[in-house]
Amino acid sequence: MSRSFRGGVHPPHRKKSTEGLPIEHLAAPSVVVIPVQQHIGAPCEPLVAVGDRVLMGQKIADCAARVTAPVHSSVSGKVTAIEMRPHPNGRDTRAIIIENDGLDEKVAGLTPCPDIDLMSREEIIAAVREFGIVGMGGGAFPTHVKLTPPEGVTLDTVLLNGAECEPYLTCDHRVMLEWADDVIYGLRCLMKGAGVEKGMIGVEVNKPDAIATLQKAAESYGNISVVPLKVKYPQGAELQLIDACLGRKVPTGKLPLNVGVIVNNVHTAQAIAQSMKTGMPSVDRVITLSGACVERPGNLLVRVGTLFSDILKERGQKCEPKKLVCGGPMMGLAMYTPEVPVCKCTSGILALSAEEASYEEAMACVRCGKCVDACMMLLHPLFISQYGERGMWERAEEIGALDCRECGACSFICPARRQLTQTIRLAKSDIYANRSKK
Amino acid sequence: MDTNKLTVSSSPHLHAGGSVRSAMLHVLLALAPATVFAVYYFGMTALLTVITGVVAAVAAEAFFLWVMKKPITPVRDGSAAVTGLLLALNLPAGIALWLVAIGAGVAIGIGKLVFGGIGHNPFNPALVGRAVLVISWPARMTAWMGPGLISAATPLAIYRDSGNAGSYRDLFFGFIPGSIGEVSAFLLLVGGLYLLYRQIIDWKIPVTYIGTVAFMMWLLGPEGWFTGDPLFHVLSGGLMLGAFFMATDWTTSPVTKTGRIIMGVGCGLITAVIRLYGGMVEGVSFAILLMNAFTPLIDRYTMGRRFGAR
Amino acid sequence: MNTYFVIFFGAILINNFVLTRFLGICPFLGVSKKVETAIGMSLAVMFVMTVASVATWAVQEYILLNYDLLYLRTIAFILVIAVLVQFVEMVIQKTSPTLYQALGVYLPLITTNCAVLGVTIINMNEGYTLMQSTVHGFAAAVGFGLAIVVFAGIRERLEFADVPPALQGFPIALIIGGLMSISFFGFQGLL
Amino acid sequence: MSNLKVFTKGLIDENPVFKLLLGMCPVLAVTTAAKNGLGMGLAATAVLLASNIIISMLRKVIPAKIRIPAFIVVIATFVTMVDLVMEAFVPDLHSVLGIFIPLIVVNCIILQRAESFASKNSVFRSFLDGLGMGIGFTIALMILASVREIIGAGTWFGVSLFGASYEPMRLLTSPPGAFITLGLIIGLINVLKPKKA
Repeated sequence: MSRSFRGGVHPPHRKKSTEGLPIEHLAAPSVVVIPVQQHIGAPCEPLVAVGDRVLMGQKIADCAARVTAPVHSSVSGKVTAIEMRPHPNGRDTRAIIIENDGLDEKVAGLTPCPDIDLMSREEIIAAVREFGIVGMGGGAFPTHVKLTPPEGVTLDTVLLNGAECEPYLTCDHRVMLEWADDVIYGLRCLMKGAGVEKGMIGVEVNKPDAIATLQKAAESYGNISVVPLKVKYPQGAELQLIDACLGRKVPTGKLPLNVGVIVNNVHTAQAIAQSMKTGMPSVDRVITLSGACVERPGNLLVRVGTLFSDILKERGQKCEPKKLVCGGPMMGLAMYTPEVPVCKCTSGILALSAEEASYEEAMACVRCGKCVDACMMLLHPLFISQYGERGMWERAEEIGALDCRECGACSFICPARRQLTQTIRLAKSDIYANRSKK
Repeated sequence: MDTNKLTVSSSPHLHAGGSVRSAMLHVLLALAPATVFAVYYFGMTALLTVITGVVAAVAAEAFFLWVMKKPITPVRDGSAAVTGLLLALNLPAGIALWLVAIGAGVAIGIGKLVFGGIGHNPFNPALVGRAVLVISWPARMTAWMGPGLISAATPLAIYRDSGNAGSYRDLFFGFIPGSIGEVSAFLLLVGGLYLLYRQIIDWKIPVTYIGTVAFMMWLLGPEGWFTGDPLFHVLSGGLMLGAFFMATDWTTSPVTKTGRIIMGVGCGLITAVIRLYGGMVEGVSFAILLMNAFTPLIDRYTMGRRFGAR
Repeated sequence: MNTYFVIFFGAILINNFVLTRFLGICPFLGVSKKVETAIGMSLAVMFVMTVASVATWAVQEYILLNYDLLYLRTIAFILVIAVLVQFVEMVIQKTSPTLYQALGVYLPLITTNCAVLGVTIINMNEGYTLMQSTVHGFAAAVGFGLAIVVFAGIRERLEFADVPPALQGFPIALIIGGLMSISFFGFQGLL
Repeated sequence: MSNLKVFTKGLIDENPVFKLLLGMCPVLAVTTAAKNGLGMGLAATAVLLASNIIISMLRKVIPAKIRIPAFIVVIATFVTMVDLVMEAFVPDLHSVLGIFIPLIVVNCIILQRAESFASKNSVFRSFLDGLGMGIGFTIALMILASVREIIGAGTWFGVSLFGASYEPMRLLTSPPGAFITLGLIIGLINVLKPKKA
């Protein structure tokens, strides 16, 4: 019996072209562009200067703020510039540009951590911070901050998100399949770090091999269970995942930790395990390269800071992409340039053909109600969007505009092709802007 | 890669592929069996009525858009054709064609375009057209014909006068006098199921509508409580046509789940009251129109709890 | 009992004050831009119309008929209503500030609401008893309220509609009123 | 404002029905036939004229605080007179117009003219204003009533126009037709005479 949530849509999977392909190592490029901010929170300050030689795994930027994560060099080489560069989030961001010397010389003092049974909770949290671990599912929230909840909050479960409900993306699938032991080990680190006894991994049932492998890997740990989930978008949305796996509904305006849960991506868990075992911080990740315009799609282990253009050049293009998307097609951002680097939270690069990224002129809302049926937050996107368009933010807020998680299901399903997600997003930012004015 | 050719747009970057136009074509397709049967049963007059209805509705939309100096491209969405067809199917066979054309013009003009066109009309345009015809020319609109254009009373009228329900088989398959498109409950059911399968309509409105009518008719039978004939009332009149094809109209029915149930039950109650106590033997069109009026309020008060609401 | 039933549903569904009798059109068009205000208005009207039906019945029965002053009916009734509205306003203001806040703004408008004067005159023309007048007054106001609230719901939705400029405002409101009137037509012949 | 302007503004620019949208109840209710529209228009004009003159004469006597009740009493008096006169001389019309004769009391136009014009202007100007508004009201009623009668009954002032074969569109003489016809006429006027910027 697979579990699920109310609402949701069924986009085409389009995972066939990559889900069977094992993870390949992509050679490090000659130049990496490492943004000093790859996480939610305060941007880091560079710790190196132009002209410095840096080594692989060396911490090159950090910050004293609570919500932040240090940044490490993914290659060894010379810092040639520290300047503003395009960032996958759409805004130009300060980045450290390093010319790769190809030696991959590791920085001194990278030692594996002891077995987690020998580490204290504080030691684990400190290690997770020092390794620069952030949410790799796309959220990019610094993981060590999740592990240190505010006073008065009691956690009881760490939930790993292996739903991978976005079409095209298969990187989490491959990580779970190929590195299941690491995923379980990372989960155990997170459980100990959060001080909880219960671990769960939610996986959509369209990845039966991953479910079986994880179940096998988790066999010896009675407190870890793998939960098969119905194939439906957005099954991997945090709140819906918690609802499906644990039957708990996070109250409006609250966080998962308010119901005793922290949620992490499976790849994040794997990265923690990897760093713990080798001492090497988070400097690479698996991305899915896909889309009709890619000649050799695949699941690639790439260094953080590799430019999209380098990856596309390496793997070849069949046609001129109409759209270049960072992340999945439902929530990912369309890039205006391929000269953006892979960050810790970049889960996929999609070079979509005109046909895939079909676009039609929007018409008037015909009130079919499909968006209402699709909304996982049980909102009424058609009304929020109409209020938003007319600048009636108070009404939009009253009917729950701020609850929208921008999953895109409403725009996806709308037969009138209305850009509901976009207008709701605008309404939200207007509501926030209005609030800060007061 | 030529950067200038990259499209930058807001997520999501995929679309389910459905469109209003394709939905309208599916509705036309779903109505096709009942329409074909009507032509077979009533003869060429039914075909002429249907053609007049569709052509007049589409032409009226194009004309009014032209008068308002708007692009006439919206005509292509097929909604005017659906309106015209539904109107024609709601008229008695053998009706004067000028009446059909006026009805279609009113449906599109007063029913739809004065509000700004598709998606904005509060009332079902086809039913507005029909209601205007009923109010204006009541005698012509109740001159029912059987096959061969021989005047005949509809089963509902016969039942009201004599309590005689006739053959269920004829009712089910449509060998009865009545409006062009309402006679064959079976073929309308087939079309309705097709729309359900295509996920163009929601089961809640037709099921609760038909269920409510059946229950009320059974409950308030001629010989006391629970002596009515629910099957007869479900199969006769425009109930099937109304419940599957008109009460479910996207624009004029509620969008919330609870709202749709209220819509169906409300239509059912009003239809039953009109059939049992009203001046007309049929009540489907006015019941739906009245519930259309309530739709904005229903939506407003049935939004329900949001995810995580306390 | 049956008479009351007929009076009640007749006044709401068949001879709806707004949609069939054309009484209270000004507030129907004027106070119907938002559902909340429409509800406030209809509650105030319900109260005033019910009380006015009772009061005018008493005035007719005990003053006008007794002293043979029937020709002063219009003047007498409008004064009764004006005084009544003032009185109601004062009472509500004193006793329930919350209710006053909700209904207060509508009360002065009601004096010139022809539905109020209309219902009292109809009561007399129909020769209703005190009880029948009361039921009719209340039902007429319910009918008015039903029409104006439903109407406000549609008008709120129409804010998003692309109504042709020439028809914006009152013309489209009148057309909606017409279509609502059509949708109530199904009840003709009922009762 | 010139005296001429005071008179003519009520005809078109500030037509009480088409522009100010006042006094809608009788407009919609009695316009089923041209004759009724004319009768109602003249009755309202009579009341409007008389009340405008009297209120203008008394404008310096009536204390501001009780002016509205005072206006209503004045108006109600004239309404009663018109009511009784009509009952005596045109009983048929009187019964058709029914309660809308007494309801002239609460007709917004009359109170509005009393409040916004007659209470501030000379007797002569108030007379012109009342006459202009009254004629404007009557014209509006006539237009609406004519359209409704011609299309909805095939007659004008009771005279058959199209012969027996014409099947009138009875919608127009029914209550819904009143709303829709007036809405469309106002829309048409908006199209023909666009608002000055």
